[in-house]
Amino acid sequence: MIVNAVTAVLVIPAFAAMLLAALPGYRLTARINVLATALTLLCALSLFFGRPAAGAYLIVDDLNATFIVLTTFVGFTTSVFSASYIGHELDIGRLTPPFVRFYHAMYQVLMFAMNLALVANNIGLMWVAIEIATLTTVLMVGIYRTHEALEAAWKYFILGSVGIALALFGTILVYMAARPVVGEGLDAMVWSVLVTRAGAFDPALLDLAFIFLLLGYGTKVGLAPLHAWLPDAHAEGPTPISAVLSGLLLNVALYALLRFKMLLAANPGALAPGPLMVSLGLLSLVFAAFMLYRRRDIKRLFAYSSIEHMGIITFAFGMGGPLANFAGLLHMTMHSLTKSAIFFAVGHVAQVKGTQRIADMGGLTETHPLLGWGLILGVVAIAGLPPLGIFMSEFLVVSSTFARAPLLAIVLVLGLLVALGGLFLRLNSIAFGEPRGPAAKAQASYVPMFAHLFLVLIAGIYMPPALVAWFQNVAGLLG
Amino acid sequence: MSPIDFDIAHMLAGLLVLISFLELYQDRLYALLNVYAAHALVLALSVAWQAFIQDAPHLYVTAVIALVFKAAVIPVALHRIIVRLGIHRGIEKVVSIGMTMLAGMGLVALSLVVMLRVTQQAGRLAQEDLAFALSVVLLGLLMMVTRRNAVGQVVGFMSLENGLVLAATGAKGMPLVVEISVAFSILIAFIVIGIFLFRIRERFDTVDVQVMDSFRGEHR
Amino acid sequence: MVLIRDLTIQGVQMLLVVLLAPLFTGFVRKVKARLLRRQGPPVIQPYRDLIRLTRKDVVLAESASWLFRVVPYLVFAATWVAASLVPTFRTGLLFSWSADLIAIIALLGGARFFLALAGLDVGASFGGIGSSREMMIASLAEPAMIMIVFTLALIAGSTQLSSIAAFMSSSGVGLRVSLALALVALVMVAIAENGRIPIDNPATHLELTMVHEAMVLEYSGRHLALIELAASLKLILYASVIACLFAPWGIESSGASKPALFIGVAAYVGKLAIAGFLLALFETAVAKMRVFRVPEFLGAALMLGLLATLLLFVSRGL
Amino acid sequence: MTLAVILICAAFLLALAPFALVTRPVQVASRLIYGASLAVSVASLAASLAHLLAAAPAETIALPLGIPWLGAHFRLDALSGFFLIVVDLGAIGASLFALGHGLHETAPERVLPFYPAFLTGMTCVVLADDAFTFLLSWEFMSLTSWALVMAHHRVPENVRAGFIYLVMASFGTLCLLLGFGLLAGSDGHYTFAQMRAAHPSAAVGAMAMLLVLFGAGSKAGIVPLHVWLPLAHPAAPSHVSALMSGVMTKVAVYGFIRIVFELAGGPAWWWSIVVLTLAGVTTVMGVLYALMQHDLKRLLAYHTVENIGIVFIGLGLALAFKAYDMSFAAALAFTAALLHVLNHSLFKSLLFFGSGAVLAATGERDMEHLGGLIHRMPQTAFVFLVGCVAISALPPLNGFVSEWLTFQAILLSPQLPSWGLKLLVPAVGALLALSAALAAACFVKAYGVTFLGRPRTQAAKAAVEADSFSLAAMMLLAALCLVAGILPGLFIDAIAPASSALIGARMPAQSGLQWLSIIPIAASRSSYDGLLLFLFMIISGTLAASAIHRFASDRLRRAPAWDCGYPDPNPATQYSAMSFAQPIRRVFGSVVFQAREVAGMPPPGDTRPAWLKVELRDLIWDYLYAPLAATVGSAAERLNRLQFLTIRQFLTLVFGALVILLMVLAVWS
Repeated sequence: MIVNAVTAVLVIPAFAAMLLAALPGYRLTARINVLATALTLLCALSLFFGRPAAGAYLIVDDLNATFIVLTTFVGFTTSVFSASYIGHELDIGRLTPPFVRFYHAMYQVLMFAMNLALVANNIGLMWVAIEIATLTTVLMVGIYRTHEALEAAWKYFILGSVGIALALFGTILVYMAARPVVGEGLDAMVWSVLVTRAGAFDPALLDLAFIFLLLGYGTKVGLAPLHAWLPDAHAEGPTPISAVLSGLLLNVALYALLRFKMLLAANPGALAPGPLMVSLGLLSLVFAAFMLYRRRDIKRLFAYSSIEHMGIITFAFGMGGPLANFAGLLHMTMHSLTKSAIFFAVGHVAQVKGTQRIADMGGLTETHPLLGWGLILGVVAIAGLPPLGIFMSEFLVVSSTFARAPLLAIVLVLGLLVALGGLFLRLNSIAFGEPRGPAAKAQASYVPMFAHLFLVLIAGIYMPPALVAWFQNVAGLLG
Repeated sequence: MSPIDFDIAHMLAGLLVLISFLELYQDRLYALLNVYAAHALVLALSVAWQAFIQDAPHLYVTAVIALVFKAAVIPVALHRIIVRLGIHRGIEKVVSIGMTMLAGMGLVALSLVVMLRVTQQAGRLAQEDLAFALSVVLLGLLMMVTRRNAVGQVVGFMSLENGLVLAATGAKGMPLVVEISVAFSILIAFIVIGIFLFRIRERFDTVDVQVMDSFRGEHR
Repeated sequence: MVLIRDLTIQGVQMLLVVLLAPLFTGFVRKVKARLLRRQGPPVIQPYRDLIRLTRKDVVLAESASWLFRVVPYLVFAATWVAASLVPTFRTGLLFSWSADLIAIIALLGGARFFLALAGLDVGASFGGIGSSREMMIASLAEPAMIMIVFTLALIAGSTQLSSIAAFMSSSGVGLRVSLALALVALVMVAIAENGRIPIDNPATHLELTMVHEAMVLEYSGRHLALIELAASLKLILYASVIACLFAPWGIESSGASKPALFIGVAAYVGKLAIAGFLLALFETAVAKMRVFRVPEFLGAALMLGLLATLLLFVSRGL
Repeated sequence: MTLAVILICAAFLLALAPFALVTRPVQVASRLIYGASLAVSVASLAASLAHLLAAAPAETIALPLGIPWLGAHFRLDALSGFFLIVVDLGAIGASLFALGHGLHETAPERVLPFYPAFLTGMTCVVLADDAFTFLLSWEFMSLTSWALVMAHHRVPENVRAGFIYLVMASFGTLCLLLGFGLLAGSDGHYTFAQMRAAHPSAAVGAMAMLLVLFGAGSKAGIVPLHVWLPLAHPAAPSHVSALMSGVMTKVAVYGFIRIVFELAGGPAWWWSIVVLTLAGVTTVMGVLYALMQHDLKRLLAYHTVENIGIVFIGLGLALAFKAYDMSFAAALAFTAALLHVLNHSLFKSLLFFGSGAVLAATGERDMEHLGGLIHRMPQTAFVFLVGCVAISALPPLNGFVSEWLTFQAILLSPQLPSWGLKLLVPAVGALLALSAALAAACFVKAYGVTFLGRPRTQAAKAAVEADSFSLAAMMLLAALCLVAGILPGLFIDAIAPASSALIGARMPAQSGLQWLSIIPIAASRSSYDGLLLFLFMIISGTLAASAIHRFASDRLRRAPAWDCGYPDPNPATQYSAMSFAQPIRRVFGSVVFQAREVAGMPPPGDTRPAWLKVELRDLIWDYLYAPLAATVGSAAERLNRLQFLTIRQFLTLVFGALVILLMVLAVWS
């Protein structure tokens, strides 16, 4: 096999996973982990300059190149964060060295699986990759072995399995739809073939397939009412995993959905996937917005915020059209960066305060100014306030929607407002007020967090034309 | 395809649906496991028959997996777990069996309506296969949501998965079927191990609510 | 030349009002006393009072600030300026265009504002009572007054007193319901603004119902004299406003013949006499009301003013 | 070029923010930030004044920022020039004040970085020429001011205030966003130039107007969207309160004017009914709320609500006249509104500075704990008095001029053909007059209780005069109040280009008139000359004083207060803010606030003190916001149960979703 960039983004993590599984010690493995993700990122970046032709199994096109770069980038920064985070967990004895070894290996497996899901040209392969990613994260969520962690992992596992089953059924149905047109065998599962021939597929079968895929991958995306695993999995696992879950895995699942949406969009007779995605998106947004108000656990809070944002993104893609698709892509990117930054902050907060209970962490800006303001900046960004990037995408989503479907836009806007209220209500008791909890200095690296926030800030004000052209191109592809 | 081929395939698929109903009807764990073994057996037969009529030798692998793993190993393993962990032998249900059966009928009707409407272009075999597969999937899900008991739910999930394999084999020429069935077997193994190893006895829905509730979600 | 003549007339007007003001007050008191079958003080008693006050020392409370000492001059100046802008015997006074009716009301409001502050300055409890009640009364009287201005301005197409007076003396007015309502409202406002019965009793002291007197309780000597003079000026100002708006007869307009001016002055004095008599008559006929009935009284004035404005459209519509 | 200069100024301010974080010690940082802000604001003011007075044509600049394919558009025209002047004047005053006052700040590190950024935000709103840049700056302005409100975050009230503020600000932004969405159409014509050219249909225009009224109105503080304002404005440090109340609300007014008068197409007649009704209610409610306050800064904040109502009365009238093409009258009303914008920004900043000086000197915002400050802080007391006179709309200061012009515009209403407006406008006039009179009452209370009388607490007794920077800032504004009051013609003429651009007409040129008087329509109709009135009053006052001192006694004796013979040395026997407001509370409060007084009088012989408790209810909060919050709360509570389901129940949700979708597909034709 010729080693090119695409195979490299798969091989490096796979190899690193094996290596890390074998190596003991913490310092070295953490560095290898960072190194591997950095290498993967470099390979992914090289995809911008040249990419191999699509094969039967792997493909890189404009759509997934964006995702790959985003994934590897957040994967890299998270590994940097994870190095300091896990070190602290070892120090306080929440994790033991064997588990750290396991953790690092699994981290690389997860990166591998996500990259595989993104570059897969075969819908079956994509499905398998997402399943691997799910199982890996299940194991990582349960790594602390507390009752809560096991409960969360178990819930994630069961709901994820059912979701995976439904997605598989949808995949089979897509194959069935493709078979009469493309012919039996592998070709009928190759995405690049499918999308060119989709116009001739049986629309009714595609519709049915999409329903299963929507529910199946939607479970992974965390759309309400399929979201149940998400808050607990985010809350009970190690924070780097929460960051990766929110920042990446949800995107990967959404990416899978988008691929299938493109199939439907290419078929004139098929049911427009828009309304389904729009309604699920809105439902998730509004539901999660209300759920923010009663949160007592800081990580669950932001997990629900992820559901909310996945709702917005799904909504945007459901609305379709160049403007909304652009907004959806932008929002997804910004959300990944911001949410992972928030989880970095949250991880440190939980470590310095020794708890995840919001009630026990008042006055953070007083005790840990840098951390506190970083968290505030993150929440400001995630709530869609300017001048950060999410503001721009929300601006585009809302304004482009209102001209087309005023009622939907009003629901959307109300959801956003309720969510903002919920987030800031909780933020107030974390960041402001009389300081509570320990005020010891945090041993943490703030670089990843502020790097993400800086990127988000820049994107909110200025976006490089190349990136814009890229996004516009992809938005056009999405139809 | 000769009519007799079709009829046999049809009959096997129908039988699978019927056994799904039987599973719904059970109220003892052992009986349920036995019925599930029958379910897997019929699936294995059906897959084998498909392998035969489609002339797709790799499907035999799937059939063998179904036969060995699902019809024998898993039910036995579950049996042992029940004994070892002293799980209550009855199956706690959320709604009565009668209601469940009625709902099941409705689901079968729904899947027939949906499938027969949408798969007019596909061959009749695929069409009916899919209709039955969907029924099995839905019945499996129904079982998962109406059984409080973990083992009951695992069985529900397994029969759901049987429906998927049925669909996959019914889709003529579909690659990866073997891989999928392997993957699912692993998944199920995980679940069983989960029940066994972590002693997550009743986490789906607990018998001793007070104890388990404290671990669920945010502490109330 | 014309400028000097106009300046002279303006000066005469200023002197006239300030000189007539105590006389008017004295006249009202006298009439009231006679109506009550008392002898009453002489008509010129207010002049004597003022002169005596100016000769006395000022006794200043220890807690009083500079504001307390400035206020009498401010109040007097504002009232005097307002009064000298109201056409009495002649319209089109030199400076009349510097303030229209709304500005005149605002000037009086300014005077009251400072007086109320002075009431609070010493930090005694009576001053506070006076100030707070005065501002409550003003808060209702001022809008009522503005509504009256609206009515007149809508009829005459101007808020300039001279223009309104000129219009009112022309033949085009006729009898209008709105005008009648406005007149009633204006009289009510005038009574309230000047602290006459039934709103306040200018002759009492040390009563729980007092308003104006309570505010100026701490004043003495020349300060008190100025305030008293300002109060008289305000009374004559309202009388003049009513006279020039609703009885604009005899006011000399732009021409400058001397006989016309004398006729104007004579007519003005005559109108003042009638107004003073009517005021005294009214005051002897009614009883003072409780302070918390005042809002109802003024609320009625406000309603009348608003009604007058709105009825204007109806009568125009006909 | 002017525009570029101003933008560079704004960028410079923004760039200042990081310096606040790195410069140590804090005193140096404070001087640096405020000094630089002052200098930059002066430069910006000079530029915008030059542009406005020269009646220069509009300038535009597009920067490659913001939405990529659109860019960030900025435009400087007469209207934005005028509002820039308002912003810069406020910024100059606040920066100068803060040079001294800022040293009292307990948490400077939470104020300094955000202060210049806040100024940048306001400047950019006024200059923005496309929807995205506008909203970005708008919300940036909200966000930075939110951070400033949260400066003293240890006070739980402030945190609550900040929360309500942020939610309301976002509500406003989202309304504006929807409005822009409508005006931009589905093709995303986000630049104002495109919107101007688009001529939206009547329905779109009306929807946009309503949305903007909510959006900008919530920021400006229109009742019933005002709730955040009296909470948030006082919570911030005083110079920031001044900026928020004096300037930021004006930026909101700018947003309303820009969108409704320029982008939303020709107004329909009923727009003005909506605006006027809300404005009239706002005016009176604002001042009534203020009367019930005894927190000095909150009282001032409620007065902002009132004054915004006055501005919107002017704007509503302008809309009415514009709808019937009575452009001359529209120009009058519009000018009145803009002039009031300027005037209010001047005296409201002045008053907030005064309250800040009092706060710094005594540590008290509660008037009931103050009193007698005129003795300890004579200069502050004097300038505060000027502000009080100005805001009470008394001649010859500036507040009167704009209210007078508004009255003149109201008096033109009979010429309107619409009967609804004919009847409504005089009623609004009555409300305006009522609010003016009540405002006077309120400021007698505020000034009298705070500065006059005897000190009620030790803190008030120990107060010291404000520092020279603070005093300089206040005196500057007081002088401006006087200048704007006696030479209003100059200001009216400066507004004229904005009026011509948006209304299509302007008021006649005033500066050439005899004695600098202003004549809105015709000399026979109405005229006002603040300068002459001012001189007249000075002359007659001096005349009276010199006459008396010349011919009569000028002796003076100090003695204890007489107080009808019952003087009480205890300062608690003075009239308090509560007792001062009692008559008015009796008149209006029973309806508006459902005020109840409960008194407890112990029987004779009982030595316990008597007590009086006043209960006021904020009906708008109780009937609008509290139920809303309760709804959100109960919805959250109900939905929250979904967090605690068992896995089986979650599976049921998935199953239900699947079945429902399948059924939908089954019945889909």
